[in-house]
Amino acid sequence: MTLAASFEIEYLQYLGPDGVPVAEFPESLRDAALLLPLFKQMLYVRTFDTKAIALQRTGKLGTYAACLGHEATHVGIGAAMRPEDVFAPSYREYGAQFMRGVRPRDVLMYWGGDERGNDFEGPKNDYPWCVPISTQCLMASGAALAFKLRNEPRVAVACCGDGGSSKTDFYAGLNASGAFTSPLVLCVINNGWAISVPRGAQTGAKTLAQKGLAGGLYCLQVDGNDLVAVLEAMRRATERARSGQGGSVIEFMTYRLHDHTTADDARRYRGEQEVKDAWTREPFLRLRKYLVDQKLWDEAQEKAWIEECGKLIDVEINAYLECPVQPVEAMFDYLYGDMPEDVRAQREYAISLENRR
Amino acid sequence: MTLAASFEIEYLQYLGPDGVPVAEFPESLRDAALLLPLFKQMLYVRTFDTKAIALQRTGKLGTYAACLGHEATHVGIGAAMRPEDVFAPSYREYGAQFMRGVRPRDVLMYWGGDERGNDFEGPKNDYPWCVPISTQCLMASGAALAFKLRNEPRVAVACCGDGGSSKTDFYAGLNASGAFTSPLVLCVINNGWAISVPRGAQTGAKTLAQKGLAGGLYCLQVDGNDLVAVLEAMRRATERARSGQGGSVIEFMTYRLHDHTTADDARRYRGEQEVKDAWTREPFLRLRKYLVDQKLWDEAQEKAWIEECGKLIDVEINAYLECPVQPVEAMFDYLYGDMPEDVRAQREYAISLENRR
Amino acid sequence: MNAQVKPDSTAITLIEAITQALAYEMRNDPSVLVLGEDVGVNGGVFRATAGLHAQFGSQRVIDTPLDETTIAGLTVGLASQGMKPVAEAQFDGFMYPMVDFIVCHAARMRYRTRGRLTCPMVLRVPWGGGIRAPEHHSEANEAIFTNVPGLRVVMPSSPQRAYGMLLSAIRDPDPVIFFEPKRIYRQYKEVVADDGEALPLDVCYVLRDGTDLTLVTWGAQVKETLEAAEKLAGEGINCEVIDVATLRPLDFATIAESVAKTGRCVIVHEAPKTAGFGAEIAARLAEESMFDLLAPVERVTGYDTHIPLFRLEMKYLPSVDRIVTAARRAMAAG
Amino acid sequence: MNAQVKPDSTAITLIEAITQALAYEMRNDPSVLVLGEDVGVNGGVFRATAGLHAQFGSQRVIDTPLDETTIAGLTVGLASQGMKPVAEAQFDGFMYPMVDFIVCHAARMRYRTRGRLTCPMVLRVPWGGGIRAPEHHSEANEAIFTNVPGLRVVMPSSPQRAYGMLLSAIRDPDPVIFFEPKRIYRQYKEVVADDGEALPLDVCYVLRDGTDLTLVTWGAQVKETLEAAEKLAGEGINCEVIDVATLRPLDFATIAESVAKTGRCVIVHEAPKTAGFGAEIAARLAEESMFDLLAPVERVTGYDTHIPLFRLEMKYLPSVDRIVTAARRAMAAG
Ligand SMILES: Cc1ncc(C[n+]2csc(CCOP(=O)(O)OP(=O)(O)O)c2C)c(N)n1
Ligand SMILES: Cc1ncc(C[n+]2csc(CCOP(=O)(O)OP(=O)(O)O)c2C)c(N)n1
Ligand SMILES: [Mg+2]
Ligand SMILES: [Mg+2]
Repeated sequence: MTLAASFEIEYLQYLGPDGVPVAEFPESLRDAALLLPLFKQMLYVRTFDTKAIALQRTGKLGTYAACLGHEATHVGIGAAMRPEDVFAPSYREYGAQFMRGVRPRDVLMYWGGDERGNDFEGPKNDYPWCVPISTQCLMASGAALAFKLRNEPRVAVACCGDGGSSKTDFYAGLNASGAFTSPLVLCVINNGWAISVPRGAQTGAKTLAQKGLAGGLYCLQVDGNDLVAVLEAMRRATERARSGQGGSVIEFMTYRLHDHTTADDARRYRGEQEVKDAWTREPFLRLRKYLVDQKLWDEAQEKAWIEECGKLIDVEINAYLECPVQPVEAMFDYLYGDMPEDVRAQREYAISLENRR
Repeated sequence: MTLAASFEIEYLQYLGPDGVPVAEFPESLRDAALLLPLFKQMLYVRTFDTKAIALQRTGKLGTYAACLGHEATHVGIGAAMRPEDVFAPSYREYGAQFMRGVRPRDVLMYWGGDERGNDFEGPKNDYPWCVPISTQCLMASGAALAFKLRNEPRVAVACCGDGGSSKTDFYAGLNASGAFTSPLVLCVINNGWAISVPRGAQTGAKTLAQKGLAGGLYCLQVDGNDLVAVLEAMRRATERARSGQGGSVIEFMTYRLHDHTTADDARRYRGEQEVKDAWTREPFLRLRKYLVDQKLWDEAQEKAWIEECGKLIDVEINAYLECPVQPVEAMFDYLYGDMPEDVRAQREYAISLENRR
Repeated sequence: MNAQVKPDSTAITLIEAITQALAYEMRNDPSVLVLGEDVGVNGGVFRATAGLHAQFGSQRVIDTPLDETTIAGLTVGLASQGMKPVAEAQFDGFMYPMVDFIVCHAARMRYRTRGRLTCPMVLRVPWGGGIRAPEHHSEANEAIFTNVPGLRVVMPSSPQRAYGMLLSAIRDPDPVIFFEPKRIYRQYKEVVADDGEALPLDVCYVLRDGTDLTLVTWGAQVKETLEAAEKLAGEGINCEVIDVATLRPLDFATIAESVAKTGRCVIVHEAPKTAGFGAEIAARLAEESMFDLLAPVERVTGYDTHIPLFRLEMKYLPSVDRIVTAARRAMAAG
Repeated sequence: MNAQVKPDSTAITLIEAITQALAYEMRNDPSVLVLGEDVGVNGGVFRATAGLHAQFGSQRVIDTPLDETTIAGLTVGLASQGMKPVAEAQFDGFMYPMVDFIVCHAARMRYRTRGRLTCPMVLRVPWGGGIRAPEHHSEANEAIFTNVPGLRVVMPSSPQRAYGMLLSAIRDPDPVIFFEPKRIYRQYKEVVADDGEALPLDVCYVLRDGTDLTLVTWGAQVKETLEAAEKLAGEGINCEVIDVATLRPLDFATIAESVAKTGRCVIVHEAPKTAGFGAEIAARLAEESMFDLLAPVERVTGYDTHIPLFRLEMKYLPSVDRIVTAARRAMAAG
């Protein structure tokens, strides 16, 4: 039998669900203290998530997409990026975004129905949240092409879900990266579900990582609940990208512990047992166990940090709640760089209606 | 190293460019006499192609997409299909279509600017020529889903080019086939060029066959100038499909010996040497050599057959040339099953303009 | 309109009427199937397909991979091979990737093959704003399809019309884009007999008779328009209210007849003004009813900008107040 | 219009003016790049990018993989990260897969981020019928984009306007859909100074002064419309001819001013009639010029069906004869 091609896709896991290493940690992560700030960040994100859900439940926020269970993947992605890189999120990777300077109040503004949430003060070139699934993957491929054309050592990182890996834009993004050898890292965050559709219904592919083969990209599958594996995968992919070796597709195996969004009721379509099982593999507890074993963390520290997180986030929540609604003209003012006459006239009219009240 | 997945993609070749077998023929093709009618069909197609180009050059046909060099792939695909299967061509697979009952006059009508070319008398459920690249692949995936849902042992076969394998619809088609385990065979006819863009610029993937891995399909790469390899690949793929094992992506390695279409001038973008080299690997000569060696073919037979082909095709050309233009109302009559009033009024108006002249 | 009320009928909402029509036609025609994202076990994010999966199984109620191109392409493939697929675009803002298949294949299958192959499909689209949803969940993008020959574009605005028009859409031999005004999915209930009676796909509905002014609208804006008519009646202005219901093909005769009587017309729609479908209606008036018009035509529409996120969206949508003002202006003119 | 004619200028065609503008702006702005299918070594299937690859290399003149979604998405990505991409859709009929990125991202980047990111891109589209081309090579689909806020939609119809408007399109801070009427790519030559002078993207051009009737058109139909005006002049009917040139934003003032003078208007376009952009112009007349109109507005357009394959296509396109007939009818009315 003559072979036209053959491929192997590696699976990375270092820290098992029980918090015990299953393989020697990668060299760059042998110092467990390096993990501590990221662990704390995971806790910060989880605190934020809980509070955001509560805000929605009390009518102070619109539909909100929780990130419960995804913290290791999100924080690991954020940690691996440099400020000058560009991040193209889908809509729930707050952990990555916070590390890049997006503020909780931005998240709340966005889900609170205010476009100013997308006007990040932090990462000026990062993309806004992206509702049309996986279009951010292709946009990021364009960004990566820009970096390549300008010879800039920057990386474009995009996230999408298991559902998103079915989207044609995902394919277009990775294929273009392969065609141009551009610095793109596509992170497929496989949390098992796309709203009510299980991973198995999306594709016949055994892994989502292998979708990268369609464009000749570097492919990896990792335990997305294992921060160490996430960091190592991202290190490999970003280094490849930055050094001109081209793009990657990484599949992060995790689980969506919450409903799809606050508008969803997952009990309609998935069993309780599956969720219970997933809780035994979630990213936070295993890392805590490991850090406690390493004497880097204890209950007192945790209590203090949770309290501090609460305070930090409450400041953000207040900033959000106190922010007045944009004036009516805001719906015209950011449409064009040079406002056409017709739009200007409608703007005046809309303002005149306001004054009438 | 833990593996998430590994893949091997087979390459099929039986009859080398010099007409000498390079591997034992597959069992079903050991009787060389079986190849004879297909060889004759290849010659018929080539005769048609030459005449069609001549028609275009003399102003009797619009833009025409030649199939020179693709005959083994096209005829092999047609031979592997059953009448009840559905074929979704791109725009140059005449060899496959003739075997399914499409007539040369249909081809000429279509490229001659007349929609009636798509109204095949032969294969009633086959798709018409498809100009928007690779959309036929996804449409065929829908057809395959229909067969699957109705439990019919039918196969949907679609063709696209190397360029077409970059198209998002191609990915959508194969992914859906994988998701539904539907009876789809996607034939990627890699002729090295997409108009002026070489295969290497389309993707970073080493093979186009491997794109099927993105949907978990069965993948094969074959020498598309070797009729035996084409037949074997199609046998495997259609049998899998018909028996409920799902879809395939087959990459046929061939070469576009002509310009992209008669509207193109390939000298602008590709070297003569490459074309010369390709002529040494083309499908017709090698099979002739083999059949002559097998004492199944000789010059006299060839001369007679070419003459007969010429006559058969001239009948078709005349039928095309003599077919009067459709009346003006034809542009309204096939738009809706139930013609809306507005359209009917415009139809009457258009007819009235005719009568005025 | 004239659905016969059977004794066992109970009042249902617009979205329930959709479900009822789907179930009816699936029971009666085995080639009808439903496909889309989350339409299966979950019953659709708006519950339009609730219960269908349990009733008809996964061969007839199909969750697709998450890709609108895929949904559109599979639908055309299914429709051209003997099925009658009813596809769902989860929200208006996600249907753009479907444009290629709709324009290039659905709308042309019959034309291109001289009737050899056809494409009897329905694309259901929860449409429009005003439900405080995230981005791309609130768009009024019907104009994209109204210039495309070979399509029918419809938008019911009552439970009865939703039921009857969905039945005809499924039975129609050609592709139908079926917009559902999601803001009024659950606005009110109406008795809708489950009798399989279809309603025509080429008529406008006169919802209120009047003599002074014609208000023309469709979709969720029927609500505000009727309210405006009520308010104007209080001022002695008698409005005729027309629900266009089917945009393509347009039943202009009904509108022209009304304007011949009233001499004044205000068109109300949610989509941005410029080149919205209201332009076509105004254009027809300028062509065919010019000598009937006593006052300039008015359009009360969404502004020529994107519908804002929800904090501002109600300021974007045409309000009763804006309709009333335009109507008064039309009455004052000429 | 007022491009200064330099002594070294030679007369060039519309397509050559496109190439000249691209080369000018690429020389002067290193962030400008060109991408699409076959735009590189091959110089584009219409030769619009001929010579650019040799001049500027593969980093600035980029052959993309064969996928319009890819082209649109990469273009938005490039534009939002500091480049000024000029993308080509090879033919009008292949731009539908680009709709999603154009509507959801290009047209919203600035709006969505409150100006933090922008999308200064141009999409060049060889547009329209009449060149005896295969299917999907002859479509007039501008209406799809004219209802989309955040876009500019332009269509030059002379070499000078092509040059000046393409320069402004590239320099514009927002996305511009740049339709090129391919039927008149090589219709005639005009002296076009290569001086980098841009033309505004918000004005209509009066191509011929007249007092009796206003003919409004754009794209390749400018040819037939001017011919019709000539013919009508022979009958003593003095037509003003307006090339809309920029559809969005529409310079309605110029049209209104003309109609205020003539009292009669015939709109001519290639696209199907129903909900074509002509409807918007007629609607504006019905709203703002009603009391100026002496006769009903007329639209002479493509029929409400797909443009046929080339044996019949000239019967589809508006002819001089059809324009003249409509003009005579407008003169007779009222
Ligand atoms: C183009 C498009 N289609 C549909 C939707 C509606 N939608 C929002 S999220 C979602 C599921 C996404 O699943 P996945 O990609 O797995 O990401 P997850 O939410 O699980 O993180 C769907 C269908 C959308 N936002 N965009
Ligand atoms: C959507 C779309 N984009 C562009 C084109 C123009 N076009 C026609 S054929 C072609 C190249 C196709 O190359 P390939 O897929 O390799 O097939 P081949 O012609 O080589 O058989 C292009 C770009 C088209 N027909 N459809
Ligand atoms: Mg998911
Ligand atoms: Mg090719």
